[in-house]
Amino acid sequence: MKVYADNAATTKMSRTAIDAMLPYLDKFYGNPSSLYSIGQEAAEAMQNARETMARCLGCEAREITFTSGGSEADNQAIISAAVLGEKKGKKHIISTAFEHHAVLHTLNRLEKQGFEITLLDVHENGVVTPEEVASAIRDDTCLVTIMYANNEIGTIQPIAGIGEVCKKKGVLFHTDAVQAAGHLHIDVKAQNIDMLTLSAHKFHGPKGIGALYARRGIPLTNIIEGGAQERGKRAGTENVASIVSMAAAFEEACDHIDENAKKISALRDKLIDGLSKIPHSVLNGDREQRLPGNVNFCFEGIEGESLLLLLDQKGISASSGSACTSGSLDPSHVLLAIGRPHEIAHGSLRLTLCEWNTEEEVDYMLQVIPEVVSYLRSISPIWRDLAANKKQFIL
Amino acid sequence: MKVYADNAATTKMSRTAIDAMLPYLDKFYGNPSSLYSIGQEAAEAMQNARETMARCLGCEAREITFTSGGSEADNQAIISAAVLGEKKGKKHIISTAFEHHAVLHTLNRLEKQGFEITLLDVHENGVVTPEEVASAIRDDTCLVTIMYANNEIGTIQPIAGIGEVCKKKGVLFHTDAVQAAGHLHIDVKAQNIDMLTLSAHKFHGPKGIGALYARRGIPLTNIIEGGAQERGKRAGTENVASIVSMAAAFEEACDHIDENAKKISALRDKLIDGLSKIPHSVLNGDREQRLPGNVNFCFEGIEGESLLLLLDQKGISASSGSACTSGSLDPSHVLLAIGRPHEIAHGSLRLTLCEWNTEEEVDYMLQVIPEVVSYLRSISPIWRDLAANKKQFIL
Amino acid sequence: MALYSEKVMDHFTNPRNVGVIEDADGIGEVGNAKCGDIMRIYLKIDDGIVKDAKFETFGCGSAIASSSMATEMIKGKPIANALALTNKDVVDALDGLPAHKLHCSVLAEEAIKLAVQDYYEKIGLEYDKSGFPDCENCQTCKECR
Amino acid sequence: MALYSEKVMDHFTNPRNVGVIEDADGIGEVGNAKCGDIMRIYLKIDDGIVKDAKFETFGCGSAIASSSMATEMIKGKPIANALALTNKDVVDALDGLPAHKLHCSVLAEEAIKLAVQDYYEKIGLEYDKSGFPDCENCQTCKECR
Ligand SMILES: Cc1ncc(COP(=O)(O)O)c(C=O)c1O
Ligand SMILES: Cc1ncc(COP(=O)(O)O)c(C=O)c1O
Repeated sequence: MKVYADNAATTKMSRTAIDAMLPYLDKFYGNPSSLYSIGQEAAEAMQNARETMARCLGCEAREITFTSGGSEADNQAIISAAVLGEKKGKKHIISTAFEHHAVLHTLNRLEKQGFEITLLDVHENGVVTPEEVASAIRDDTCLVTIMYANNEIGTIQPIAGIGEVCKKKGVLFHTDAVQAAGHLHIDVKAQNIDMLTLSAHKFHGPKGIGALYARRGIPLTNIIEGGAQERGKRAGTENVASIVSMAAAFEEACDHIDENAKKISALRDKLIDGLSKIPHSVLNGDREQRLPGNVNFCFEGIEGESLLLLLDQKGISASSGSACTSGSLDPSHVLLAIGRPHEIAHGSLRLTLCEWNTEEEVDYMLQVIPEVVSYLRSISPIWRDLAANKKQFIL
Repeated sequence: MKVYADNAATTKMSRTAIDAMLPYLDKFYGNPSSLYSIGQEAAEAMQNARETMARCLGCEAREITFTSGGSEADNQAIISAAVLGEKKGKKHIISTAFEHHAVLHTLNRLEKQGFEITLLDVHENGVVTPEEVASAIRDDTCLVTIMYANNEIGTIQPIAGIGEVCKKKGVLFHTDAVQAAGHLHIDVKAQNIDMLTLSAHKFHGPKGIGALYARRGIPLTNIIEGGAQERGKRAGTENVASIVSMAAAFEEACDHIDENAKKISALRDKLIDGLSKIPHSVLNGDREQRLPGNVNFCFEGIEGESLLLLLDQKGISASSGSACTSGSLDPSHVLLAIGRPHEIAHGSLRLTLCEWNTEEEVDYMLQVIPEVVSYLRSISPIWRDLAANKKQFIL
Repeated sequence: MALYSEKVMDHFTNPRNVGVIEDADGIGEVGNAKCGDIMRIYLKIDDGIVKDAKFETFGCGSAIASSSMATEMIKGKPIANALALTNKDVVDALDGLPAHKLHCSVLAEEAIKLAVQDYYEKIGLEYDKSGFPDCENCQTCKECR
Repeated sequence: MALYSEKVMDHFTNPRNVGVIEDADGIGEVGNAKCGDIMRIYLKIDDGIVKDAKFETFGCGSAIASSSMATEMIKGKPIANALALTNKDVVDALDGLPAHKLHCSVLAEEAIKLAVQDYYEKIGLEYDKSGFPDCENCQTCKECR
């Protein structure tokens, strides 16, 4: 059996998204900045896509800027807020310790340029509170950037509460909603979100395309200079096919959000219940405030990569830590942030489901994973010492 | 008859490029940073694409960084050179007055940060000489950035000569080869090019994907911070489908470069000869040192937009100035750079051909364009004054 | 075509009143070649009525359409109506213009006013100059440079 | 799978010599759980010959494969050969490892050396310590933190 259980890393494109894309490859291939009909057709399609995105987010079309993905949008949002802050002498930014690297590395860069960064504790459950945000805000705070839902452990932040706090205190609020968009309800106005990042390939759209919502009146700073595309805020011939496809995928996801969440979270809960039976294991992240599709466990005494490789041999695609840090020897910064010790953090497994996963797949995973965990423990010197009482179990 | 004659703005994707893309949308959709098979399949496809690109450019695979297009690559090349220059106290950059805005606007930004920019004159023929570059180089010059071929008037620069001068003087040389790649032979080692920009949608590949070649040993500065993709130099989940498609398109273009050039330049020459018969008109840019597909004329007494709209009504897609500045009231900075007065620059027409254009299409354009020019002149107050000898003809 | 309304395209493609009035009573010209727009309007005036109006335009699609529409709107009307024509009236009649093309409608309004002014000057009429465009200090043309 | 060679995958999937030697003559352990790799090697030595070698590994695919390959390479060989085994030998025998996984082969080399050292200590042999890993000042493990 083949089971793709890494939908937080990327998703398979839906038929809807592919069908939306194809005509723009070789039929309506004009440059949307061109005057003639096939250029204007492309421009019109892009405008429709912008309106669709806006409708699903609860904002206006002109508040949407298309980017090459979530990372670019995160960079642009934060840089833009920093430029505004600097003008007003406000050089303090609040974020959390378990943001995506697109956020954390941008903040690192700003830190080198004299900004002060406060990373809020996310506690063992992986959730910050609006009160904590409120008490971290200072007179010189120019930005709060806190992710909507975490990509590794799936915990959902109290975004509306944080938005309200930021609004009251007059501080810009950006949220990286890459994992939330298409999966959780978003209404940027009701939630007082000033800027929001999303990426199409996390909701069955294409890779290499994303969007930045920025409330009207917030001037964006270019990451990419050049032509006058995207109201001069993002240069480069527009990726029309992917933009149209993203909008189609987003609309489809938003239209089925409740139905999908119900289905996926039932599978998730079965998976969590089953894996919880493995001794000396722990679910990472709050059980309730959690993305419908996210399952993340640590198993004591084993290491994640060998687990993934063995699961792959059984047809299961899963991850440990986040995809983009593979190749690194460091354990997940997210698991460290929720207080897992290094040796435990190394033994993590993330399974992320979508609406196309089935109960049979879950049953299969519940059969295979305990076997593989047992096998790896049987060859692990750590496990031998734990079992022989030479070392104390942590979990 | 429908004639698409704006291939410098963007091209229709080839069957080869589309066929290369499709499997990566819903079959090999894995995240290339993932360990499991479908992730590694994507990683392998990306590596093959990188090797293909490298082979066609005469460099090594690891010297290729994939970007979201030509604009991003231009920005990253220039910023990277500036960061290096600044470290050595070298803050002078040489370029030309008719570069693409992705280059010029990035240079503007650097100018605000204290860099000094020398823009070389491109003369009436639109060509700079290596000698002019040599004499502009100073001790504090950190970068020469000169486009391989101009996007509006199609003139080709003596890149190998400039590369040699830069190498001798120990100055980095970047070339924006967006219009050249796939159309002219490139060999970055033989031509002493340190950095080179290309964009897939100019050679029948997809929009929203490009590449930056940077010679081994030149450290790039991130434009987009985040994950460890592209050796840490360009964050964001890779656009695998577009990368694979770009490589297929580039290989196809490079394999047929001579054959295509021969065919296209014959059509171009016929078009130039025919349009030259329109009185009070002029070909912009050197007739010989010219992209195979580029035709660019100014017609005195008329304005470009109305010309384009009327041609569009006759089924001809063409441009005036460059696509990305439409919506602006300013005439083309390129035409001003080659010395055309404003009133003449406004009356420009760019026709850019590809290997799919036909002789019938050229004949059709040679029938329609003179008619439309005559009509617009007949309703033009400027033309009336010129014809009545109340004003002097410039052309 | 999202760029222009159907009305604009109609007036651009089939412009009304193109041409010259050889014995015009008033001629108004605005814009300059540097900006890429010149509009010249010819009026035939009789008994306080605009009997005929024609135009010549060097410019973009919306400049041609604005000239066409504006001349249509004043033909057969009293001079007062011609003077009262605003660029907004022209834009509305064209079902809108893109934001960066609004200046074309301003040119049409001003060319008409200048043509009337030229008529007043020719017949030696006393009139209040304040109601007419001050081309020396024209913002529209200055912005272009 | 581009990540690992077929050899690596073979030794990872079907590791040779997994397990414990209850009455081992020498045991060597390197790495630490913080780094995500612990390798423990058990040797049975008789008459200067490595009669048997077994391992337990907590670690990634290449750590397991390196342990498997390294134990295969020293089994039945004189101690001198076991001591002469370099991480490069292991990498070559595995048809290569990704650059960021080379440290796994170093762990294998060092675990074997430590197991031999343990044997020397147990039998009270005088030996030159310079040929053995200095775990106190080990770079590999320091880099990890
Ligand atoms: C010479 C030149 N440089 C850069 C670009 C920008 O490339 P892209 O649109 O892929 O960002 C273009 C075309 O748009 C171009 O013609
Ligand atoms: C939370 C989060 N933010 C940002 C990103 C970056 O998005 P992209 O890969 O589209 O650049 C990702 C995923 O890769 C993510 O999960």
